[in-house]
Amino acid sequence: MSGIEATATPNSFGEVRGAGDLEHAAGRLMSKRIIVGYGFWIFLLSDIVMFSAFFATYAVLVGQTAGGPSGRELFDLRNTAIETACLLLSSFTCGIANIGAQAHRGSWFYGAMTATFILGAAFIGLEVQEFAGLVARGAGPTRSAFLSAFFTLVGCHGLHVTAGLLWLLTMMAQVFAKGYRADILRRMLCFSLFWHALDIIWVALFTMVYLMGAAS
Amino acid sequence: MPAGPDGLTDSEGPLRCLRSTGARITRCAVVMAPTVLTACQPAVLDPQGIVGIAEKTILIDSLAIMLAIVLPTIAATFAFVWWFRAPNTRAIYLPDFEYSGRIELIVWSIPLLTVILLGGVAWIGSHDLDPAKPLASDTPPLEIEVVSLDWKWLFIYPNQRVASVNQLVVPAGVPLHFSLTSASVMSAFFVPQLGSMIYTMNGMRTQLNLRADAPGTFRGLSSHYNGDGFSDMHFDVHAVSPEQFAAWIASTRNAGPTLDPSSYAELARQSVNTNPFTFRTVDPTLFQQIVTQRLPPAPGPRTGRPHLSVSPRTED
Amino acid sequence: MLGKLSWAAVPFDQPIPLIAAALVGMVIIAVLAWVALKGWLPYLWREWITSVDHKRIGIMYTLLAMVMLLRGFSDAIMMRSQQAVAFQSSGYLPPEHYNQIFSAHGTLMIFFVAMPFVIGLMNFVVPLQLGVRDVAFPTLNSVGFWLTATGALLVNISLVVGEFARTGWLPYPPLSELTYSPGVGVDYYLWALEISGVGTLLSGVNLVTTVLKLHAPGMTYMRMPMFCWTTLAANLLIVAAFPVLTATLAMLLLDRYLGFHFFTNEAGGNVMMFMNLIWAWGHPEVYILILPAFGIFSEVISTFSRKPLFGYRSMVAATMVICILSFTVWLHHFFTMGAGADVNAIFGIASMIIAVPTGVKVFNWLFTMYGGRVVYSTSILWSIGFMVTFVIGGMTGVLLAVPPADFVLHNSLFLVAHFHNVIIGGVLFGAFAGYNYWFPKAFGFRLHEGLGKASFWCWILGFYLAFMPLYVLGLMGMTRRMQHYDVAAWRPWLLVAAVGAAVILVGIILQIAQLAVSIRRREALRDVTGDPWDGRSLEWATPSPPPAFNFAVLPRVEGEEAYWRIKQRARQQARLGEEPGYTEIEMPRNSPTGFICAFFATFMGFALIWHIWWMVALAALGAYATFVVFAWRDRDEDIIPAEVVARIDRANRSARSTALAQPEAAS
Amino acid sequence: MSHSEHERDKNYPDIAPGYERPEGHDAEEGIGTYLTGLGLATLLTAVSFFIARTTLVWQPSIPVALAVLAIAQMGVHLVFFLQITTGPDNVNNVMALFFGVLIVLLLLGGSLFIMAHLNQNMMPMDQIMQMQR
Ligand code: HEA
Ligand code: HEA
Ligand code: CUA
Ligand SMILES: [Cu+2]
Repeated sequence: MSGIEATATPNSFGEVRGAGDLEHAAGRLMSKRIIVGYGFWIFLLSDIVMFSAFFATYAVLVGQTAGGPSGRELFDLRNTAIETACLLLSSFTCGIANIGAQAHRGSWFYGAMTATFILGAAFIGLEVQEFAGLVARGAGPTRSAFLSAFFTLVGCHGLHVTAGLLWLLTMMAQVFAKGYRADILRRMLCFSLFWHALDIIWVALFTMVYLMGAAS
Repeated sequence: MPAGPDGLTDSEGPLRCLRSTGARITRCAVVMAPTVLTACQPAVLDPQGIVGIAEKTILIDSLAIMLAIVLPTIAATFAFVWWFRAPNTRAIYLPDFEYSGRIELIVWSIPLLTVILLGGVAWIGSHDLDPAKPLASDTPPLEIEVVSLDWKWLFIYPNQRVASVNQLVVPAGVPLHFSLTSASVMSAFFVPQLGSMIYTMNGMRTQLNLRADAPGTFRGLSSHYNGDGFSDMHFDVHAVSPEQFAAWIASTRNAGPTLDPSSYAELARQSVNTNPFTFRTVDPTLFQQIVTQRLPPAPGPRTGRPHLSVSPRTED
Repeated sequence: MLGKLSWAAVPFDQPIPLIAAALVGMVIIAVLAWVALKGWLPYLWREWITSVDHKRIGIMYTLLAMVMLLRGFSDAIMMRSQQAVAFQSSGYLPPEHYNQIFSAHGTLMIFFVAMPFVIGLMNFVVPLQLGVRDVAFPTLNSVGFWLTATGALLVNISLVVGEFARTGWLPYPPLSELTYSPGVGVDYYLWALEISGVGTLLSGVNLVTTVLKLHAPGMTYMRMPMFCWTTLAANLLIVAAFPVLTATLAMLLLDRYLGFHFFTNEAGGNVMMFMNLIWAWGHPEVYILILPAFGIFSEVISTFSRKPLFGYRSMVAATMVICILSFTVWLHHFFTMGAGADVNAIFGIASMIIAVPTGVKVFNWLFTMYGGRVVYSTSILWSIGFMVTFVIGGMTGVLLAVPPADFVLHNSLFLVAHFHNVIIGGVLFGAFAGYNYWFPKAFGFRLHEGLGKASFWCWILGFYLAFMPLYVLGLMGMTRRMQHYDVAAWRPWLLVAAVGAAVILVGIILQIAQLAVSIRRREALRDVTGDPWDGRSLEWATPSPPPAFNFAVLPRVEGEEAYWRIKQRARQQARLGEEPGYTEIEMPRNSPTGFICAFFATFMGFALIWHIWWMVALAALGAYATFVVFAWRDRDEDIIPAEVVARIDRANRSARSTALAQPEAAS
Repeated sequence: MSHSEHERDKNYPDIAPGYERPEGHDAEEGIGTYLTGLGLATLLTAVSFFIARTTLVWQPSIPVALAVLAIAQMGVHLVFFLQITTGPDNVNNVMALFFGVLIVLLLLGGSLFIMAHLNQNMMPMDQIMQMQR
């Protein structure tokens, strides 16, 4: 019955909208970076909610050792400290890599990414070693509810880090093959968000699992 | 009381289903013929104990409170829809009526006030009728330990040292204190006419306080789905006079098998449609052993575990 | 080589499911063959399977939901007929079969009917209402859809290969643990939901981002149509709740596959933690379903009352309050576990508080009709049916939220009646209202009104017949999930309920007839202007069906009810606005990523269920490779030339000006 | 390419999380923020590990102290690594974060509250005695 009286004037958000938008992302009033970054941010929040379910379970089951060893007997804080150092440093280098990428600086990007990979891999190595040691001592995840919860919580974080490493390599290969294309830089932004989030989760983890476990 | 634990053995073959049905019908008819009306019409709205009565009152009151606002809402819906139908030109037309502060306020406060009232009821009710709260009474409560098994109920009278399966005999007018646990999966103990249900879980002990006000037979059941034998996991509660209860205890002590860890292990195996029977004596620590899992949880289905592609049928 | 899989897994001894499955399989093969013979496969592949267009994906979601509805309904019919005959007899379905049926019914209905239906509608409508060209992440959207389809497929495979869970729609341990459920049924359930859960999460992320970040110029938050708000709330809930489900089911999986002890009876496992976590997801889940339905009713009631929505701000506030509160009430599903009076009372009262914002919504719909001109279309019949029915279901919900009342009603048929009352009377009626309302937008012709109304009346009658008896039965102490019973007093009510289900079946048949007749008479029912209902929000500013790019030029929004304003101005000036200057438009390219991912996911799920480890590894590798290939592509947009845009838009403009010239004809 | 995106981003009311507006500073300056963050995080971590093992502080307060330190450290990460600020361009990011934190708190708090009560109500007698030992 009537028409789209939809605007002959170009779409404008306030007065400032570059003409470039019309060609590139017609219909998007935010830049793609903001949209992608925000979407990934929401995904991260959901991931953190998932971790909180594992944390809650751990907190509930921490006393259920079923006659097996408790955290106090099992945890080696030196190992945890080294792991923490690795992850914290890698978070830093990941930030550098992101800056390097956004500024198109190859040396920074590749250097920092490599450092991040090494630190991340070291973290995983230490964790695997710790797990193997526990299993060898008969304190594997099937020993008690407490150990099930422990292995799952820590292992889930470890799986995330592993996935992150895989992503990291893919990222480097992409930059290498395709250069600093806008969509690749957006992915890089997401990757760094992911990596930082893993570090934040680790903070909760080493505090609640290891430090409180060893202190109590 | 007929069959002992050995009577539980599963029969094989496709006929079994038929046979058990037939047996059940016969049993029903025999046991319940005199009390068909009370026993076979379990009803939350026909409570026979103080807990159930209080709960029914709360239920009805809450419903009344809500109906007071829900019924007018429904009526208004019909009225508005009818009066403001498009062809009705006598109705006012307010094409821009989209806000009214006054109406907004009313709209938020009516349900709010209702909920405050109802919330009060809920708060007081939850505390008064907490299943774990002992009933006020001069008579000391009768202790009963309840174990849900696959798929039958075991009732232990720890102070009387007897036990019964799929049949609960209690003195009327005496508070009953139940301690409940499960030998295997989760179930729920529920006698609709007496009130509150409560879950039973392995390794845990829940508590329930009930009272049958007058003699009668009430139907009890598992109100939480617990596997293939679920539908048959019901029992009768016989509330009798204290004298009759004493007599029942005495007669029970004279007959039937004994309940100890080995006969318990037999009992813990899966079976459906177990006829009610009693145990002459009971290991007094049995319940405690089950709760603390010193007696291992029931084994579940037996054939070829655990690498089956299809869970075995109950009959197997 | 094939893990646990062998011929023994196929239930040759159970003819009913096998014949049913064989029939379904034959139909599928026949359809496929027909499609192939007609040479439509390339079209299907190009235009649908690889499509990343939110409208196409929305339609596919809805289609999936409707197909699964039929499956869920056949389960429902079996349950109703079983209970009708199983008085003092074991009926025609043995327990191990009956138990699978109600588990499958609940699972399918919630996860593969209600969820895809509302997600499909949100996907289809929200970008149109926001005045934009697509969702935030079109390819992800397609991945999400196809993973959901994978889940549905796995559940249906379980019919023929192996078994489905016999543990209820939420597999409470320890019954669902390996000891008590050694078969693959629970594994089917778990993997189907893990996989489709990822899909749901993706679409949640997508829609949240879309609503918060993508708008036509001037479409501020407080100008968004109500449906966008409820979409936002529902998807925030998805994002916040589904990870909990994923984690909980993962723990059960670890217990079953690797011998962990989260919820076992042994080694300190705690079954109560499962109940706690699953309901921490489960309660928000029911609001994920109902909130979009609320949004649909807001749109429908306002459109057909010829009035703006009453109390828009209150409605927004109520929506967001429900969104937050839904995370504070989950314990009301296990009042009878014995947490103690304080805990029960706190969560009971929190549950009741949700009645306040919900009540506000009901009253605001009432006042939307007040002073309106209510047109009795099929959609508004569903809405009115909803208002009356849902209020009853909500009331019984609040009754269950009173702990002492729940102590005698929990797990009874009263509860079953409650949730069918809110789900059918709320979610399903909402989905049907939305289906009738937006169908012309999606396909370019309206649905037949007469058959639609007939179907509505059967449904509402059938619903009351089928479920009001369950309230009575609940009060008579009948619990849910009974395969047989021997209480004579229950029987008459169960017979009435069975009749009710049959009446619903008539409603369903009429609904299918409605669709068939409408397709046959599509020319008579054609919607030429794109605005068949005299709508108020921007989706009605597009042609029906909308072109791939939705809007030739993004509309400029100057207030609430964006399209209504534009239309009013056109009516006053008796002409459309100036023709805009058309430019070329870039649209995201189609991509098979979603389909291929789902392909691998299906194999992975199946292999995991049957412990075929090499296939798991292969499928995982395949999925990863798919992602890398996707990430590697260089062109992700197609260009639609300005002339095409102009042609499409001019056609629609001319239809609209004709309609404008003869004002009465259109509606 | 990305520079033009930088330029354009200035004009939007929002900003991507984890992204710093390039205004004025070049890459080297961006590192400053990260360095500060690294320093603070290292400090907080060190204190956490120290407190966990020391006998200098009142023992029962240790978990509380650890929790506070962890929260502080998460804040540091959010501000210096993830570039979350209270600026108007961050409103959407912060709102989403708040929503997430709220849910996490409800879930954790609710679960612990519920489970504590359940466990306490259902403990078999001898475990209660075990606890008291
Ligand atoms: C979305 C959720 C949903 C829906 C819609 C339904 C719909 C129905 N349900 Fe369902 N039900 C559940 C969710 C749902 N149910 C859940 C979660 C359980 C618990 C399971 C458990 O115990 O674990 C349950 C359990 C349950 C029971 C078990 C009760 C018991 O425990 O003893 C019964 C018994 O009869 C039942 C009956 C029905 C009936 C008759 C319908 C009917 O209303 C069916 C209606 C038919 C349809 C919805 C399909 C029709 C529509 C179409 C086919 C579309 C037509 C096509 C076009 C429009 C083109 N349900
Ligand atoms: C779409 C789905 C949906 C919706 C919207 C609701 C809405 C509500 N539900 Fe329901 N519920 C389910 C789906 C749903 N539920 C399912 C599937 C189950 C069972 C799962 C299972 O066990 O398998 C369940 C179970 C369930 C239980 C558990 C019972 C038990 O297991 O023993 C409880 C208890 O509190 C409950 C309460 C409520 C409440 C208070 C609301 C409220 O949101 C209702 C609010 C609405 C109104 C009140 C009506 C309108 C308001 C007014 C007109 C204002 C005035 C009214 C008053 C002030 C009272 N629900
Ligand atoms: Cu009545 Cu058995
Ligand atoms: Cu709920």
